[in-house]
Amino acid sequence: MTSVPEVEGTKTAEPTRTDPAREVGLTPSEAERVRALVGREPNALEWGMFGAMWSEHCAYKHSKKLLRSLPTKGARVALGPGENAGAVDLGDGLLCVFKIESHNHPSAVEPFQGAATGVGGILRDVFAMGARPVALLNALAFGPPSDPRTRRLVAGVVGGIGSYGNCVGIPDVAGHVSFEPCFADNPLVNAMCVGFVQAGGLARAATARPGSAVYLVGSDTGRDGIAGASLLASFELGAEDEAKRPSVQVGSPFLEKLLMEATLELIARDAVEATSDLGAAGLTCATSEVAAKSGVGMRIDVDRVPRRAAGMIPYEVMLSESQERMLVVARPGREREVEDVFRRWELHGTRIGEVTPEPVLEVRAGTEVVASLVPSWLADDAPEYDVTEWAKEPAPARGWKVAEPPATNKIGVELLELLASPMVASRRILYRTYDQMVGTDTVVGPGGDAGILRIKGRTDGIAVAVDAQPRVAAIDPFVGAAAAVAEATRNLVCMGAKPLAITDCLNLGNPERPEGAWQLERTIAGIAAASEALGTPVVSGNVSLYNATRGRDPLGGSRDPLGGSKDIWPTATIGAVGHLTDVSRHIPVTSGRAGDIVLLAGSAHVGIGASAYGALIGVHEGPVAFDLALEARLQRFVLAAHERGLVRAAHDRAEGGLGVALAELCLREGIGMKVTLPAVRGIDKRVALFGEGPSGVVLVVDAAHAARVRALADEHEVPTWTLGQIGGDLLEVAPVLGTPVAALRDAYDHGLPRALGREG
Amino acid sequence: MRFVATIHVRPKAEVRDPQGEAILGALGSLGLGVVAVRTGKEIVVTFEADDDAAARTAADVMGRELLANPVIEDFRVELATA
Amino acid sequence: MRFVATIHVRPKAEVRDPQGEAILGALGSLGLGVVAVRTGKEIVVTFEADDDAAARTAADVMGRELLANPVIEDFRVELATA
Amino acid sequence: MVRVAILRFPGTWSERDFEHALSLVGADTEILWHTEVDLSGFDAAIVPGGFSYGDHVRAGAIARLSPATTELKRFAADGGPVLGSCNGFQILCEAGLLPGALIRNSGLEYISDWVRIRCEDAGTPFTEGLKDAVLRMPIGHGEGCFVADPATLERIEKEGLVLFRYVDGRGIVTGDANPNGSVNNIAGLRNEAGNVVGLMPHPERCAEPILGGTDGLRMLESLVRAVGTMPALVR
Ligand SMILES: Nc1ncnc2c1ncn2[C@@H]1O[C@H](COP(=O)(O)OP(=O)(O)O)[C@@H](O)[C@H]1O
Ligand SMILES: [Mg+2]
Repeated sequence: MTSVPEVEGTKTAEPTRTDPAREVGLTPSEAERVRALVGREPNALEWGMFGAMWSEHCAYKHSKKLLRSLPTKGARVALGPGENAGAVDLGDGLLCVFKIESHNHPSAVEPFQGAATGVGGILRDVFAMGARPVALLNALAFGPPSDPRTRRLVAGVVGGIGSYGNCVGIPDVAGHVSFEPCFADNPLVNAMCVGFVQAGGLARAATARPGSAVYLVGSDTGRDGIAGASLLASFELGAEDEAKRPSVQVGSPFLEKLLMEATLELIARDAVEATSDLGAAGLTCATSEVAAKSGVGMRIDVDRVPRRAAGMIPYEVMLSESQERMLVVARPGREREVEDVFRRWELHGTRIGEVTPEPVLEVRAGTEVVASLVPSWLADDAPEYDVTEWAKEPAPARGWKVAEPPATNKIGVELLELLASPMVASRRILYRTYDQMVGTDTVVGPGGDAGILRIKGRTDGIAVAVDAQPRVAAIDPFVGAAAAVAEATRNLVCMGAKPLAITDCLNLGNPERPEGAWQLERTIAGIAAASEALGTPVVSGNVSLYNATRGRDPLGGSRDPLGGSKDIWPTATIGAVGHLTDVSRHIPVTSGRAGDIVLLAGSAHVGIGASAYGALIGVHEGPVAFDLALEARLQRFVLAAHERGLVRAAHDRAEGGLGVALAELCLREGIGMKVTLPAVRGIDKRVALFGEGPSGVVLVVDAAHAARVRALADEHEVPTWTLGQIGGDLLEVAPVLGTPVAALRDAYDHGLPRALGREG
Repeated sequence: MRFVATIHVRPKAEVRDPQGEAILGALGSLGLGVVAVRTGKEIVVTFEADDDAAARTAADVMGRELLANPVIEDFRVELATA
Repeated sequence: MRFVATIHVRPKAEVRDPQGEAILGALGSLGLGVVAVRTGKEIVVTFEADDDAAARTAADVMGRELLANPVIEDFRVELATA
Repeated sequence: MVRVAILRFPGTWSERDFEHALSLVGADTEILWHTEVDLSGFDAAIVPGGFSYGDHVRAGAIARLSPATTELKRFAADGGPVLGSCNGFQILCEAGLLPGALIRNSGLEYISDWVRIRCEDAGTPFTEGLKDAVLRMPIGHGEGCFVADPATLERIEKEGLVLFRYVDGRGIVTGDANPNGSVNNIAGLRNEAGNVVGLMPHPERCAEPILGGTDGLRMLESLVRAVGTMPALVR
């Protein structure tokens, strides 16, 4: 599928002689560090390679130090952070490989392609390890849905995700969407991929040996995205967006599918000794990382790289971020076989060089050496900044309140408003455009608390979920991040799955500012605390910094000092993977049966300060708090109850509080219930109904089991409240409301299409 | 007056065109000596405008605001009276 | 000789054009007096042929065999030397 | 044992799903790469779903030019049972094995959902005993809107080539039951001889209770039964 280069395209200028280091994005002290390592003045290409590899996106300069504090070990962890993706052991030799990745800035510039190529990138991370992708998830955040820009972004991002995943044929099984003013200019697009591989078939980047042939396979290399992701994701979006626009990359999911099949076949045949995808910083990153991790060198000839444009210089070839490419190191003597597999899958694979014993990455253009650097300088020696040195908690006046709750509204009307609000309403119009069933492993798709996948030929299965809590994190990044970990894992528990491990995507503002540094530190601390408490180590992740609006209030007013601030709310997106020993025995997505008992387990201490209801009535304030020990006991209790077959249905209390959780239970099968609110001293009935707080699970149990369930909760030191009974066609919360399930349905189903202006 | 604008939308020269790549491969199998393929869209819009100048302005607005994605595409307008 | 054929593919008049309908709706909201929209594709093929006649035949084959589906589409070839 | 060939074009993605589903009815399957398709010795051929050649040009258009399609036409002309689902249906239409064409969904979006279809004819190897049955099946497509020129449509209807129509829960053809704007709610067709069948829904995605339904299994069971009783000449 190669073409004679037809276009010239826009030439990307190499850095000039005046100040090459600055032009590639390095600070003066970083430039000094480069010169000290290299021991001479690097040439323009070498500066470019350092600029890309030492960018925030590739080098994690501001986060690496803190990330070391995350718990990454556990009995079930097969592979922690450091490779393309992490893995947990499901037993009997099967590993589950997963990772999350952000594509925020590319999606802000070009929503469809930005989101599509984000999916492409995370798929490659998983299949580069030899794992066959079985599921995709995504977490998105946008501005207010009434804003025409948001509508364009939603259409583009969702369209791009769907077009890519559908074409490659990987089902989307779960996700998360936030709508908050702070994301209006800077949407979040986080994509997660989950795959399976037999333990013996795991491929690594760290296993290249001297003498082996190095192949580049997949798309031809073009001028698209020269140092695009590496630089674009490493600074704030600003006036220079326009200038950066030529760097938009267009994905080809069709080519990705062929590349995936070919890569998996090569790894299954054991014909390759190392693989890596080409993502940010393209060939520079793939060659230097494989060489550095393997402790070897590499000699490559850029003249052998198939091009899509005429007249490309080595700088462009080494830094192009053209999509759908992989670096493959063949086992000695297997080169013919590797080439045959490429050919059979109708792919263009070219031998571009070989692995060398001395640790030098030598880039040639024909016979001329155009760059010669030690791989670890590029891959490992970027500076690490300790953001805690300048981190500063902002002044505490971060809450705001516009009005007291308007007491005139009927609570029933408020419940419908909340159900129809973009924060709560059904996301079906979005996920309906993603294939959910291809692969025939989807037992529960989007719409449940978590997605569930069976594993053909085995009785066990996995549950997957992805969550974020930006509104809580805006008040307290530690609690927000911990709450996201808790929510993602609690969602697994609500399907009867035992949480095994998590992957995290940190979406934050500028770490060079004191508040941004503080948010980064607190966010990572929150993830660390929660993953420790809940026994779910971090096996992979991604950091996206410099997410900020252009410094104006997206709503045009000054009412909301948080939404109007420059940085986005600090948002940790957490992807969680759990295990079901018998996938057919998951907790089903059902309303329960007439006569079943409805219980609340965990905590009834809720507030509206950081809730969806609060957002509706103009309140956003602290304090927020979290009892992680209670959360851990709650999760263990629900799993214990399920193990004993005592749980008919379960649903976690999330956005919209208990009222929405109960309504959503009714909506599953269109059955009503009659309940009362838990009596907690000092909590008003509106707060009890709509307030939010961690550690709440609504359980539906057979009346005959209710006493045993409560006893089991007592054993686990988990408080429970008996709320009432399933039955009828009203959601009756005595004495405050009685709403027909049909009315709940209308609000919940049509809320989002109406908010996005797609329905009248 | 009634006008017909044909608005031709093409990916910018430096932007990759996966559809063109796929067609190139397919036409290759027909053995027709094909060396390069680029694909585009054309949108034929029939509309009312006061005069030629107004029609051209309107067609440009359509291209810019809706039909072409300025980040990755260029467009060109062909205008005729209906 | 090297030729460039632009092959224009349009849905037949009696076939629905959902994309055109959607654009009509969207352009309506721009208030530009739009009354009808049809969408088509254009494929620009660079290829080698011995002479003009051979080039025209080749371009017709491309249109007929791949680029247009005669059940729902018509096509038209514009030919030029490169 | 019934031997079923499953064709794989570049970009096909339901081939392994069909392989698994057919194993549940005891069929022996082989996945064949499109340049290496020889259907002699097979009892039936499946053209699965996916995005062959990325759906570029039109869904199924480039696959039509593959050697596999030539062999498929030969097999079909000899009376061999052929089932095309989703992209497979699109390929069969592009190849002229079934009439009409499939264009972009009227809502322009890809749709992944469950639909109901009513079977109108039991005279194909894939629908024995299913006449008037209402089947619940998943769909997953962006270009499933069936169209045909008026003369062709009239012929399709008159000759009873409509095999499946989108219907509501009561088995009635309604606008709301039609997910993609297909003319006359057409979800699937057969050819005149009845051995070639195409449909947009995915029978292989509903062949086990754990996936939410088993109506697809009924079509695959029909195939196994039908092949067992087919004249030896065809087999
Ligand atoms: N927030 C995080 N938590 C844990 N691990 C992380 C985090 N961010 C990145 N990592 C790990 O660091 C490594 C490099 O990440 P990244 O550069 O995003 O991978 P890639 O180059 O494959 O895109 C990966 O192993 C990733 O899992
Ligand atoms: Mg990677």
